[in-house]
Formats: sequence, structure tokens, C-alpha cells
Amino acid sequence: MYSEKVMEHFRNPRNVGEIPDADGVGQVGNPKCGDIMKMYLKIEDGIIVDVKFKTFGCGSAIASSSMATEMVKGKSIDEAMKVTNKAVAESLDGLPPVKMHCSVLAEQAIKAALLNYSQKNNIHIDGLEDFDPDEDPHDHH
Amino acid sequence: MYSEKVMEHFRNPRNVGEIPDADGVGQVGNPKCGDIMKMYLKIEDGIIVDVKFKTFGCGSAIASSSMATEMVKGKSIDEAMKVTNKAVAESLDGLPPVKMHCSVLAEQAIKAALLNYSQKNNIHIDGLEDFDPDEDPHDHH
Amino acid sequence: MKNYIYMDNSATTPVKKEVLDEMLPYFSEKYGNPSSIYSLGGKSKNAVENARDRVAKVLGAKSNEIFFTAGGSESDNWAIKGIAYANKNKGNHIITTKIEHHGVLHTCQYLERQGFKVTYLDVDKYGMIDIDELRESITDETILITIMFANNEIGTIQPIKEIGQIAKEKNIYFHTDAVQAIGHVKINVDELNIDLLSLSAHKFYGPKGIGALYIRQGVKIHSLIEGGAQERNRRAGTENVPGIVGLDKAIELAYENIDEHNEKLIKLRERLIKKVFEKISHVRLNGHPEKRLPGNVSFCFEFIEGESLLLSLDMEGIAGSSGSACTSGSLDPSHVLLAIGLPHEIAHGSLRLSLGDFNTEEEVDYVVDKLVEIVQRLREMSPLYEKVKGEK
Amino acid sequence: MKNYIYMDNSATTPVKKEVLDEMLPYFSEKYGNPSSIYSLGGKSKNAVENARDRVAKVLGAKSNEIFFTAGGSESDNWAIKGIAYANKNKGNHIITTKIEHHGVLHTCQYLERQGFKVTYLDVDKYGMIDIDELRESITDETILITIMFANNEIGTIQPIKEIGQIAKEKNIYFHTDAVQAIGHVKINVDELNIDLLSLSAHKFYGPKGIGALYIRQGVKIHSLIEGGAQERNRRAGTENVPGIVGLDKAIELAYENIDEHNEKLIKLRERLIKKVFEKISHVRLNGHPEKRLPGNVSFCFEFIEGESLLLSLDMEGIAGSSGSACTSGSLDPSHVLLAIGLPHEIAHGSLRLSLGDFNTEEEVDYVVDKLVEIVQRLREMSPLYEKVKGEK
Ligand SMILES: Cc1ncc(COP(=O)(O)O)c(C=O)c1O
Ligand SMILES: Cc1ncc(COP(=O)(O)O)c(C=O)c1O
Repeated sequence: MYSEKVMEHFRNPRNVGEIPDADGVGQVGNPKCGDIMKMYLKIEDGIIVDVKFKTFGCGSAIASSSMATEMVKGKSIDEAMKVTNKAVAESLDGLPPVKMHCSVLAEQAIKAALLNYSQKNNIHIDGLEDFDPDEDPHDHH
Repeated sequence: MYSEKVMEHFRNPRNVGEIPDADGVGQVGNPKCGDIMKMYLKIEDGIIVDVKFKTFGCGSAIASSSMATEMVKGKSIDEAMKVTNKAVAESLDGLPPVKMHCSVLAEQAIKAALLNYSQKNNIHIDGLEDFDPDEDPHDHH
Repeated sequence: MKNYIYMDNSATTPVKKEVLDEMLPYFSEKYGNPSSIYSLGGKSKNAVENARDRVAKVLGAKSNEIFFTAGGSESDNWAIKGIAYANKNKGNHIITTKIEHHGVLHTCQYLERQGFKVTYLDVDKYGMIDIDELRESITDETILITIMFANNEIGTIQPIKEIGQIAKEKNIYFHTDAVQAIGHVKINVDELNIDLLSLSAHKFYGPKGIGALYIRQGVKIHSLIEGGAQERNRRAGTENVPGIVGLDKAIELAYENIDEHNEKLIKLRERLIKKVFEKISHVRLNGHPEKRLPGNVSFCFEFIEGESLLLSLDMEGIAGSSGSACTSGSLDPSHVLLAIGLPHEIAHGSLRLSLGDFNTEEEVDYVVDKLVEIVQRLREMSPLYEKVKGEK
Repeated sequence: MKNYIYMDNSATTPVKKEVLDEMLPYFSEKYGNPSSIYSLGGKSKNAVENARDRVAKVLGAKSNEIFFTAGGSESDNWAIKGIAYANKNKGNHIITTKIEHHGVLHTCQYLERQGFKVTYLDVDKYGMIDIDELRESITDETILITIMFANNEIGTIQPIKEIGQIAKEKNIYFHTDAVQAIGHVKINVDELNIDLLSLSAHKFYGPKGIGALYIRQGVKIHSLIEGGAQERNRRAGTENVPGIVGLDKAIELAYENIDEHNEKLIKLRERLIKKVFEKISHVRLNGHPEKRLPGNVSFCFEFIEGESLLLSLDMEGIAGSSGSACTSGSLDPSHVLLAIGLPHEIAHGSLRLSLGDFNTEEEVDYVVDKLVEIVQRLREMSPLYEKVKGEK
């Protein structure tokens, strides 16, 4: 049911953990739905120098988190903002249709962490104007 | 589906044929239903000295005819009148329920031949008062 | 069972060795439930999806239009009841024929008892429907036309393309019971405008108890068996994986060299018919002379009854079948033979010999010889034959 | 697939060697159609009738009360729809529970859409219905009570005798889905006042795609699959003879030494439960502590999600199952776990390990060791676990 890539990221997830002095922390999803993702970002000069995640969820939720962290690590905030759920899913060689919401969650977790960063530092990030981290990703598909 | 006895009588039916100068001939059944039995009796001094049959019908119709001829051969008319369809079926070690009408036909064929004999010779046979050889045996069960 | 001659391939067929070999690992080794998440389940899932792809390809359909069932009868019931119940707001009229298999006929009769209206089309002496009669029987209430592809008793193949065309024009669903056709006829559901099609594996050297229903995408239909999410939520029940694998292999073999296979069967069929007509009098061939299944031979021998013929053949080690519904507890002869206009007494003397991949010319010749003897013997015993002899 | 540890015997089981051996001749040698008149057909017919006798004997029923189907789902659909349609003049109310298998639940929901009324009984935290609630939910319109014998997810065994007693008193038909119970529980339909009972062979080491429905003589029921005269005119379709033969052998083996077999399973089950509780914190056992299937173990591990647990187990060569309907496309956790009152987030962390005849103590110990590692690893990854660690 899952691609080899998903399984590989599930088996060996990258960037699991916490960053105690994170510059931005975001959490999306809720336990009722069976998925929660929490992202920690370390940001220096507009560059995401470190990222860690913790996820409660199914195989594709863990793989999506792992892939998303890989995709934003070392990137600028603007570049990170362009990491869409589709890009995450594609990098994983696809997800089953019923699991697409996991990639949505991953995208949102990054954005939630960036939002947190922007609010703490009182800076504006293009594209986060209408972002609501509490929106239910299950409605996206 | 059939007992060994039925199959044996089907394979080697006794008394197949015609009696050209028969004293009584009876035919029952109709081609629409798929069974016709014709019985020929040779009667001397109230004793059935010879009997032959011809049957168009299924395996149990042929076996029932054969068994019925065996059961009346050498018997008096009164004894022959006592050969019921149940007795024919029992002598065959039973018939499937949907085939019980074949034994009814055999009983009726004997009676029809006896009726023919009684009419030709203007004698009374006990038990044939209400007998109607054209009655549909399918209604019996 | 050496020297047994099996000529009842329309009733069922032996599972071919190649088919059984494919099935075997799925009983005790690759036994996982296809709905399971672990790898053992994945193997079963793959096997099921490969089979679905194959069946789709054979029919010119899409994989998501193939649904596995427990056989032809379930497929027929699902198609007809499913369409009827799901579309009763549009109308309550169904058109079928008088010569359908009981899987269709009894389902239509059941729906009549539930308030639906059913037209049973007549057939001509060859068992063919009249396309004009079909056209005229359509009303504003008609929601389904269900007409069999090829008849199981007399082998007649219906003008499916014309039927499909009419159904399409009138926007009515068209189901065909192709249980006897699959394995012998090349079928493309798009070219023939078929919306639903039933098939059953044991008619083409696959196992018993597995079949499929083709349902064109977008067709509005209820499920027959509700429950788990199998078959994309439309037919519940843990998949019969070995059965599905067997169906897969059997349909592959059947269509791999279908032309050769049909040629061989037709040759045997024509030999059998020719020899019987040469050697036995008062015999009729039922069904269409050309538009018939390659392996189907259906005779009526006058003055004798079919069951005693069958029993006699069995005593000689020959398996055939009667058109008559003897064993079903009915005393009426086959509804199909009556529908083509045979009188009862002649319909009672029917014999179907359905040829298959394992039959040979020698077998055909042997069967004809035995038939000659048996028919003669039974006729000698028959009071109906007397007259004919006398008349001659 | 050496060293593969299969603990999903409630999903399906491998066909036992003895069972497959019995089946094999019926594919390619004794392949006759049981409805045929010739001797080859007679062999199939005998095999089918012997199986019917056996199933009847196991259930304390009469042979003519056993009908073969394509599995548990078909049996459930037949029983429920068949009773509903045949008795709708008497009433339109059906009583069932919230924890039925989808084969029952979705059928009841289908009937609701057709105008029937359905009461879904609650269960307590062990998954037990309340007999008084059942009694109170009966109305003058009630025509059917359908309550499962034993639950497939949490293993809880219902008070079937009491339910049967009530149904009998009130003159209401009682159907039980015994798909999980057959092979593990001794059942006598007369003692338990069961009118209809569903079973499926692949749950007790028989093949997939074959099952049976017990229908007490005199019960008024419609057919689900109309057509030929098979199964005494009540379930059409050429019989799946090898499947029926397999069911026969499998049920024989299951009941031959059922006490021993259950004792062994219960020992394994208790070992597994005890060890998990010893070694893993924040874990719950779902279902009834005693009134449960011998082989059923159902846990919820807090702070982790079931699917990632299953995938991790599979990576270690262990097959288990989650209560969650992940693969079915639903995002909700199991309706059974919600019905016993678990909050969503805990229900998501469910794991069912269902033990079977081939499992060993060594396997149980190995699985526990792996579980300890996997649960630890997944919890370390879980943002929910952080808090608990923090709180400690
Ligand atoms: C309780 C219960 N009922 C019904 C079924 C359905 O049986 P089948 O998959 O054989 O149709 C199952 C298993 O799948 C079950 O566990
Ligand atoms: C034309 C036709 N339709 C339906 C069926 C029923 O198929 P099954 O016996 O697989 O249910 C058969 C054969 O029995 C058939 O010949």
C-alpha cells in the first residue's frame, strides 16, 4: 500500500526530536483524528538551520513529517513556505488517496511553526496572512 | 439418487414388450408429462399368467413398470389389485420423493389393464368401481 | 475415472492443472487477508488486483469496473436486483427473455412479486429474440434490459450488439448473463454497449464458487452483499483469493488461443451432429445452426425421455445432460425447449452434449455409437414408437 | 516466509494441510456438478451432503437447516435482508448492537434506508449488551434480533442464551453472527434458541469464500440469491464443492478436540496479556476479562497510533491487526472501541493479536519483546507522550 520511499522514511525517520530553544514551534492535528504533528524550527538570518518533529500518527504521517523536515532544512523561510503538501507527497513517491491529509498536515505543521516564529519576532511572512493552524486538514481533500 | 434396485431394474427391465392377444391392455400417463405406461395382461382362470409393458419415461418410470409386472405375474386378479404404488416403491428400495408418481403410474397401469379386461369380459372386479385411468397421477402427492 | 467421457462442459468443467497450480500457494502459504496492512496481506491484495486487471483487459473494461462474486448466480442477482432497487424512482419495468437461465428468470420473478413489471420476450424456433419486439416492449418505465449472451441449453448466441445499441439509444441499462459465452466468445463491453456482465469461472476450467460482475463506471446500483470495504465497498466478504487467482489463470488460458480452441470445438461439434443425423432417425437439433456456442450440441430424440437416455449413457461412462429439469423436482420439460416451440413430449427427449477442451474425435465417435444403441433400445421400450413403426 | 509470526487469526487463517488434502480431488478429478444425474455428479452431491450433515451435527441442527453460502458476509446479508423482506407485513423493527461486524451493521443501515427501523443497543465497557435494555427495546413491530455471538475486535462473548430466551418468549426471530465463535465455542442452536446463525470457513482453517447459514425449519425468509434449485431452492449457484469439502474437514478438526485447543489458546493468551502488562505502561486490555474468545487479545497503547504499530510489527515479521479501519478509507477509529467508551485518541492506539493453532509460547515471548521496543520507539516520537513524561 505504501511506496518504498514512505516505508524508508517510516523505518528511519529523519529529524525526530525536539529543539529546546526553538525559534518557532507549531503543532497541528488533533488526537481525535489520530494525527498530531509538532515541528520545531531553529532559524538564523532567515534560514532554517535546524528542524525537528514529533508525530503521533500512522505510517504516512510519520513519513510525511520526516520528508517535510528534510525539505525545509537549510532553506530560507520563503523557500520553506513553498513546500506544499503535494511536493511532500511527490517526494515520497506518492501517498494512498486516503492518506493525502498526512502531507497536508506536514505542510501545515511547518507553517504553524513559521507563524509562531513570525509572531514571536513580530515579522511578516508572505503567505501566512490567512493561515489557520487549527483548520482541519481532513476537509482539504 | 436412485437405489441400486431401481438401477438394476432400469438396466435389465423384466417383461418388456407386447402381448399381441392380450386379455387386458391399459395405458396411463400422457406424453406432456413425460411418462406413458402401457400394460398387457394375459389372464387365465383369474390368474395373470403373463404380463408385458412398454414405457416412455424416466429411469424410475421404467423401473417401476418392470417391478410392477414382476409383482403381478402369476398372481390372481384380487392379489394384483392389492399391489399399491407404495408396495412397488418399497420393492424398489424407495424412490426419490419427486419420482413417487412413477410408482403411482405403475399401479394405475395394472388397474387400467384389469379394467379393460373386466369391461371386455363383462365381469366385476372389486376395487375398480371408482378407478379412472385418465386421472393425473401428479395430483396424488 | 479412466475412460470416462465427459460431455457436460456447459454444466461445469474440471479445473485445469495450470489453474490449480496457480491457486495452490494461496491456501496455506500466501493466506493473508487482502485487507490487512502487513506484507502477507499485501501478497493476497496484489493477486486479487492482478486478476482484476486481467479480467478487465479481456472484456475491454477498466479494472475498477470488475467486481468479484461467488459465481454466475450471484452476479445475475446483484445486477438485476441492484439495478431495480437503485433505479425504482425512474421506473419499474424490466425486459428479459423466456429462455434466460434461472439465475435471471427467478430473480425477475422475485422482483415481480415485489411490484416490478417484467416483459419476457419470445424467441423464434432457433432461440433468437426479435429485435423489433424488444424495441416495441420498451416503455418510459423501462430501467433494465437483461438478455443472456448465449443460451446454456441450446447454445444460441443473441444479437448482443443490436441489443446494446437499442439500450444505449434509449438510455436503459443493459445487463447480459455471459456465463456461457466467456471463454468462447470475444467480448468488448464498449463495442457491444454492455453496462453489466456476469461471468463464472467454473465454466471455463476455473474453480467453482467464483465469478465476477462487470459494472460500467457510473451505473447506479445497490449492493447485494453489504459489509466490509472489499471490492471498493460494493461487495463485502473476505476475498476468495485462491478462487480469484484461479479465475485469473483460467481466463488467461481461455483467451490466449481462443480461435484455435473454438475451431477445434466447432469441428468436434459438427462431426457429432453429422454422425447422429446419419445414424439416428427422428432427431432434431435444437438451437441456431450457426449462431451457437462452439461446444454446444442439443438434440431431441423423439419417443424417448431424456432422463433414461442420460442414465443409459452414464452406464456406458458418458456424462451428458438433459434439458429437462428432472432433478429439480419439476415435472415440466425445459422452459427453453418449450420457448422455441417444441411440444412437451418432444422436449422431454432432449440431450445436451457440451464439448470441451479435453474431448477428442474418438470420444465423439464412441458416443455416437453408444447413442445409436441406447436410442434404439429405449425406443423399443416406448409405447410412442410402436405407432410410428406401425405407420411406416 | 520462514519465522513469520502470524497473530491475525481472527482476520483469516491458513488452510490446514489435512483440509487442503481433502479438497484437492474435487478440483480436477471429482469435478462433476452436484445437480447432474450421472455418477461423477453423484460424487460431488455426496460430498456436499456429507458436509451438510457434519455442520448440522456440530450445531445440533438438522441437515435440511444448513445452507452453504460464499462466507460470513453473505450469510449475514441473507439472514437479515431475507427476514426483513419476508416479514415486513408483521413489522419493520430490527434490534442489533453497536458493535456488530460491518456485515450486519451495514446491512441494517441499508434496511434503514429502505424504511425499516433499527435499534442499535449500547454495550458496557467490556462490550456486553444489557439484557434489560434489549428487553425494553422490543416493540410490537420487532421482527428480528441480530446480535453477534463473539466480537471480532475485542473478543467479548454475548449472553446468547438469555437473548435466545427473550426472542423465543416474544416470538421474534433471533440471528447470531457466529463467524468468530465457530471453532472456539460449543454451540447448540436448540439450547440457545438460535433461529439463524452465520459462519465462515476461513476463520477456522478452512478456505476463504465458503460459509453457511443455519436457518431453523419453519423460519419465513426470502432468498438472497435466486436461480437454480441448489440448496433446496434457497441459495442458487453451482456449489463450491471443494470449498464445501474444506469447510467440512475444517469444522471436523475444530470440534474434534476443542477443549484442548481452547485450553492451549487461553494459556497463550494469558501469557501474552500478563507479559505486556508487566513490561509496558499505559496499556489497556479491551473486551471482557473472562467472557472472551480464547485466542483474542486486544490492547490499546496510549500515545501511539495503531497503524504505525502494525507497520513496525510487520517490519519485524509479526502480523497483527489494528481495530482502526485505517485501510478502509475511514479516518475514524473502530466503532467497537468507541462503543465501549474509549476516547478517540486511545482507540487509535489499538492492537489486536489473535492467536491460533500454530502459535507457540516462544512466539508470544518474542512478540512481547518486540512490542516493548516498538512501543517505546513510537512513544519517543509522539508529542502526546512528552507531556506524560513531563508530568511524572
Ligand atoms: C464477526 C464477523 N462477521 C462476519 C465476517 C465476514 O465474514 P467473511 O469475510 O467470510 O464474509 C467476519 C470476518 O470477516 C467476522 O469477523
Ligand atoms: C447462462 C448461465 N447463467 C448463470 C449460471 C449460474 O452460474 P453459477 O452456477 O456459477 O452460479 C449458469 C450455470 O450454472 C449459466 O449457464
